[in-house]
Amino acid sequence: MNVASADSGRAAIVDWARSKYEDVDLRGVREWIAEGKGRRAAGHLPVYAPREIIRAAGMLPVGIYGGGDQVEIIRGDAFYQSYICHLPRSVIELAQSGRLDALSAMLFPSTCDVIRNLSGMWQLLYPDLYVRYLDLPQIRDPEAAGSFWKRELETLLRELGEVSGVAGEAEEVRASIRVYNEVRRATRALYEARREEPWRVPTEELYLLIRAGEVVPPEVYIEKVRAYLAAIAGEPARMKDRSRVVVVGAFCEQPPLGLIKTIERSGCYIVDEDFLIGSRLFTRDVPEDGDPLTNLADTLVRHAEKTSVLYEPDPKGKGDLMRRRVEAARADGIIFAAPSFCDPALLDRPMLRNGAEAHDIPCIAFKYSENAGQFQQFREQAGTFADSIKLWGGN
Amino acid sequence: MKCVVGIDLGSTTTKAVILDEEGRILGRGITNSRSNYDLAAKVAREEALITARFALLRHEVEKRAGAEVLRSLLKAFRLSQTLAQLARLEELILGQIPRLVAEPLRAAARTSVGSIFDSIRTEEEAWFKDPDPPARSDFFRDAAGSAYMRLAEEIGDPNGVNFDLLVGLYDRCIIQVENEPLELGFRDHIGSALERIGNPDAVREGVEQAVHVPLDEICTVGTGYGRARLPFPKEQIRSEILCHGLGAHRLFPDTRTVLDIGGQDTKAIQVDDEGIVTSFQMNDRCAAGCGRYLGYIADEMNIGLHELGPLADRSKRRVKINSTCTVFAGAELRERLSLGEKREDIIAGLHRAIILRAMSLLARSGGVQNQFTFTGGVARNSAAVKALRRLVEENYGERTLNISADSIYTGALGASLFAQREAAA
Amino acid sequence: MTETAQPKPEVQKDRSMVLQKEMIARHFERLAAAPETKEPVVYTFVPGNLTELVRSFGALPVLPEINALQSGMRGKSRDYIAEAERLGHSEDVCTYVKCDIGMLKSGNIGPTGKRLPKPDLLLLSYTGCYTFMKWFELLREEYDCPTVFLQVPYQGDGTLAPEHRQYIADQLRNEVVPALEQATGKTFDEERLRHYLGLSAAAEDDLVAVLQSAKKKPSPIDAYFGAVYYVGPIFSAFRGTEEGAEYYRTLRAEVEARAAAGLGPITPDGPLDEQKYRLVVEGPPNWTNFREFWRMFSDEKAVAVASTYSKVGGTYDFGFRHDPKDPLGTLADYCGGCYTNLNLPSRVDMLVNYIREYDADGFVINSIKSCNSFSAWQLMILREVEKRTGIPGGFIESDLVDPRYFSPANIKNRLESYLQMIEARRREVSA
Amino acid sequence: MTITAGIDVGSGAVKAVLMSIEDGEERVLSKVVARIRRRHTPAVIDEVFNAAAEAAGVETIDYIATTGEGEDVSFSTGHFYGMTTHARGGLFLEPAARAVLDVGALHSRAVLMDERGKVLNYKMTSQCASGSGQFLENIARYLGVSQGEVGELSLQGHEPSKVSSICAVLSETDVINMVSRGITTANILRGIHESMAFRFVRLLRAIRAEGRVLMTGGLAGDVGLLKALQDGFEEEKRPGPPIEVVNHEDSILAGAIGAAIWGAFRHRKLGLGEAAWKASTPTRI
Repeated sequence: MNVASADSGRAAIVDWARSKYEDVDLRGVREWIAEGKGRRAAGHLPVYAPREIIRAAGMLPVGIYGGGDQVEIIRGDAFYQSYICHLPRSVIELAQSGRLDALSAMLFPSTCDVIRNLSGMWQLLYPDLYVRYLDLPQIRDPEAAGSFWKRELETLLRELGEVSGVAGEAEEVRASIRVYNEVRRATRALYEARREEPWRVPTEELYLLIRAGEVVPPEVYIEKVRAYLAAIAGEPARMKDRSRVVVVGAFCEQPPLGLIKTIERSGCYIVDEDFLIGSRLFTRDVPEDGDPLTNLADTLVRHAEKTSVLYEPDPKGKGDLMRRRVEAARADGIIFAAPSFCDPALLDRPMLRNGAEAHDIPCIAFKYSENAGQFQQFREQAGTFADSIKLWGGN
Repeated sequence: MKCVVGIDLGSTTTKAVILDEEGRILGRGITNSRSNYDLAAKVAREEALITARFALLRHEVEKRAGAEVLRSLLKAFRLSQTLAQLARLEELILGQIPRLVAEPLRAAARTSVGSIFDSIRTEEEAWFKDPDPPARSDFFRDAAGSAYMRLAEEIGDPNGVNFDLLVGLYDRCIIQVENEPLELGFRDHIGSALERIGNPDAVREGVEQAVHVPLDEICTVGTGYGRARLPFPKEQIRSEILCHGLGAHRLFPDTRTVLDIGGQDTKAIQVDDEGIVTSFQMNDRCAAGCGRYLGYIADEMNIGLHELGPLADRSKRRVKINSTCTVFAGAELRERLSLGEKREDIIAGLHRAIILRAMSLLARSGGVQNQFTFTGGVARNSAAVKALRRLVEENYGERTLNISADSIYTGALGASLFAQREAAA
Repeated sequence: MTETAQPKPEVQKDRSMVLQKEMIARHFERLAAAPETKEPVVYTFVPGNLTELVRSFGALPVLPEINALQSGMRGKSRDYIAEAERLGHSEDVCTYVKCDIGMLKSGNIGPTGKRLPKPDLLLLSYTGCYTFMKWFELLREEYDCPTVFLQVPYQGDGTLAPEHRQYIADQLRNEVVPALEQATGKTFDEERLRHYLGLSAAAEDDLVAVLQSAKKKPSPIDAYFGAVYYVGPIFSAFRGTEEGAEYYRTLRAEVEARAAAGLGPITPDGPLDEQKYRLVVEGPPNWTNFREFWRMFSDEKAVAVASTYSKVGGTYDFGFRHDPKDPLGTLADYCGGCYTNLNLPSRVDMLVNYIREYDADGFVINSIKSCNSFSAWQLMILREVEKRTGIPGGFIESDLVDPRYFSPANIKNRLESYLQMIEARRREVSA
Repeated sequence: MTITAGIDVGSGAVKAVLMSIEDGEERVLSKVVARIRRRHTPAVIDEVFNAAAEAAGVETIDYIATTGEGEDVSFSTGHFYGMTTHARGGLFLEPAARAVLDVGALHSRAVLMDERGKVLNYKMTSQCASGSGQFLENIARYLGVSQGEVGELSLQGHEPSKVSSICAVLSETDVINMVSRGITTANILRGIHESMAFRFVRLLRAIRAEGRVLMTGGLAGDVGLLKALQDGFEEEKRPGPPIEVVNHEDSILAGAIGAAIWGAFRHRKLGLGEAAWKASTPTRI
């Protein structure tokens, strides 16, 4: 089971994170709301939403990533045919079963057509809720894209303010940029720790922490991550003979924990991935002085990680992306793990894979769904991948 | 007397229902359609006519000799049918031995096959004598099949005439038996049935009376998966959706939602107070979670379909089954068995998996209104019903759940009602 | 079918058919010759296509979706898709894309059997379909040519906000026009563009008249299967062209003649004058078995009186016309208003109004397995429209160009059941 | 000399081999195959392994390697994953092969390898049972044809009848209709083999296989499937590089053989002293 079962602060932190992960009823969010007068929370779907703005409007940002394998789908299937990915049907299931009642607003980023369409379904299903579709800037020209996105942010800030009764002024935005810069630093430290010593930071634990970060106030997340890093530093841990892999394609509908564990158990260390990529989309901190909205918009337009959901203006970009990520993570290869029926991940895959193979990077690819319960096929593929490292010493 | 017929050509079973002039159900017939549709329709109709005959002679015989005698007459009749088919099957299998079995095993094979059939016949006789015999499948393939497998495993000898060889012979011949029309009809079997119960005069008279009533079929309507294969004009073909709706309405007039789980499709239907369909959903291009799913499992565990439910009912633990694909479910079953999970828990999990699929179709069709009627072969399965009851309650609240003992005939009943309307028109 | 239905309108119908055939043939010949004639070629998509603008630079448009659906109709798509999947494309994704990639990898032979030229520019008008973005990222890997991206903001709240309209117009001026100038070596000629936009508006008037003729009983057109042909020219390369305008004048005359004579549309099996069911249809059709699919409706005497798919390249029946007075602004309005760019409430309104205005007996949704943009809310559309009209809807499933997902038995069963259901309800009401 | 055992636990059958490896020369000492049918898998594994050990008549075994579903076999020394072992075993059986097509009861895999048996690329069939070995077995049972006869019969089918449906259960209904339409068993089987072959051709093209391909796994012995595959490549619309599919009488053992060979490799690499098994103390579950 998890390496942390040793009695350390670490085990407690992981258990805390797991409890947040398993909290599909958002009890935690309800408690947070109950604790302060007039508190409100706003949900957002993957991949990216400007959490700084939500917070500046006096609301708790809550990332909604579906029901995973914990929620049995009954009403959700009334809304989706068998050939639509699993995430939206579990999100609807959560909503229809009242589990999302704590949210006063829902934001739907332009991740793909399914999530775009979900925004319309929300408009019809919950007419009294604030629902907004976030059309992320896609064009090449930073000026035009930046001013477009800044306008969107202004509208969002104003309208969320009307919901919460808190008119977020520049100061609030700046303050929340400061907090989320802290969040980004904490997350970067966590990722670096795993990249350097993956035997100390099982990806299951890292994942539970960043998932928890999606539903708790940023300050809490920062504290927990720092405590975790402090805890693991002291622990004895020994490196195993495993291959280092980058997992690509799981940025929206999330892989079940079982899949993450299966990959690491069958002889791989995950040293980089794009789980919840939106939470660390910016490659650098947002400048804290100057006009905050301009800074926020500008950072998205100029300094966003490359991801399938944003247009790639550079014709060479797709072909080169995997090499850059593998080198940065000192990985032996790539596991393309995409949700079934996921347009962004699956349409990108041939481009990314060709790029990787052009640089002799070994790749494997498979599809999953958030409620997958059988891992035999994944085990066999990840295992074969690890075998070849075991038998051939890397490449 | 005039009568109308409804035929439901399902993917696994074919059903026929006969109504009399007043629209009363006169007879029902069912057969395995895993062979030939046209034949299946013929057999189901014959079966329905046989039960119709019994319905007619019930009154006569009961009056003269009492209900008990009538029941044993019916059992004797069934026994006579079964023995005829057994004889045919044994004949075919013995015929195959020279082709399929190499010397020196042939003699041994003949003996084994002979003793298997003797045992089956003994069991059948016992069934006849048993005052209240255990439930069993309607179909020769299943009834004879599971007995044959069981006996083959018992007497199969690993380094002689083994299980595989005996099963091979059976597989080779059963399909032919299924594909032959029954050459013996009502009259022949009723004759030998009378013999078997000592041919009491009183009963014979009653039978004579009933046998001579003419039954003329003035209209037949066909429905079900294979309906397109029926040689009927368009107006005598109806969609199984409409037939199930109307049939369920006839069985339970307050029905608003109908769930039908058949061999390879599942239908969720909403009907109005006239039994007219207002909306429906069916499973798309894959038969995951349909009746055949249970069929595979039964085969996999080498037990009769009708034994599954009772087995699952013994479950104490909930096991989550992931495969909805019928074929993979078999593999998952094996995998979990080897992991030491309990048979009954796994089977219960499989039932729940089917019902979960059905729940999503129900949701798509507009939910579960009151009253809720469950039809199709799977409605006879106690474990499936239990799972359904529970999930409906959890998600839609209190609902009256109707299940008719004749639920498998719902489609055919609906078809016969349409036949009645056609005849009237 | 009565003989009287045949002669005159038949002949006239042929006229527009012939015109369309000819103009398409001419277009693909010019495309095939482009490498020699040096006519510049611009690839772009149907929704939000900027044909007048492209033409004003003397460039020839190529529309990948049209090629893909043609491949489907010509029975080529199975192999093309297999080819794309062999190259690592998933079986889950848009079959238009796979069909197009497969065609490209198999020699890029277009619908008329002539080779398609390489693009001088990929004009990615990102209008209401996420896949468009990936599609051109994929094509860009194949062609060494510039790509220009036009972001058309989605009507998330049901309107095209003024700042969004401005955003589009600015991109047209600052990104698209310069890119076209570069690719074609010609400078932007606004007058020419105005002229083309004028031609568009005329054709649009005629098209709307044709589509709205379906309000008549019997309907002189099939507004789904038939309309697919009617919208062909204006959704592809011929909006804003003389031949396009002529085609629609001719078509309108034919349809009005048929309407006057009280005749129905011509289906693959002859005229459908006796119309038992008037249906509104949502979703794209299946192309691999198009005629078989149509026949399933016409056999039951069902005629489509309105469809949303005939609005993917523009929602003209809501009054929008291209306006020569404000060339870039009107193109911005056009892009923003395509059916693919509408949100769910707008689409539901549209269907509800169609059912009422066209006095439909029912509505059928054809759900496309590999098209999330259309499919990923159609069950919601179904229940919402049922709720608001009290009319039950039919739901069938197929695919654009993957023949593996066209199951005739399944579709026929659902459609039959649905129509029999409508019939049964009718009797109930009348009784 | 290194003595190793390879045990391949499949969903339909358990296979075991004992091998001796001495300065690069690999010899199969014994081989045992048993179908699981409805028995308890661990019991079958135990039976098969002991039978193989007995048949080989060895005193000790240095390394017991499992593959397939054999990860949890209590007495094994190490586990290798299916594609690793099929590639190596395939190479042992057919040194010229550069790819194997492993057709199992539920899943099938196409594996591309180099001359050392290193897996370079692979593709597996999806989570759908159509065209699986299990499906073919079900149909064969329905048609009353024993596994052994399927291949030969299929070869006599010259007017194959296409199985249209994507789903195994629906295809089964197709088959039932065919029977009632009087289509011969041979033509039905050939039709199924062709639709399976169609998928496998795509599988092999997807991994960019070239030259000789060895069929391994439970269905490798099916000559009808083999023929359909060969024809499948003949009749490709746009043929890729030439592919020649072959099988081997021991194809079904490829996984077990590969496991045994890799076991020996690891044994030498790790320099394990202690024998994994002694005849004096045979394993029992």
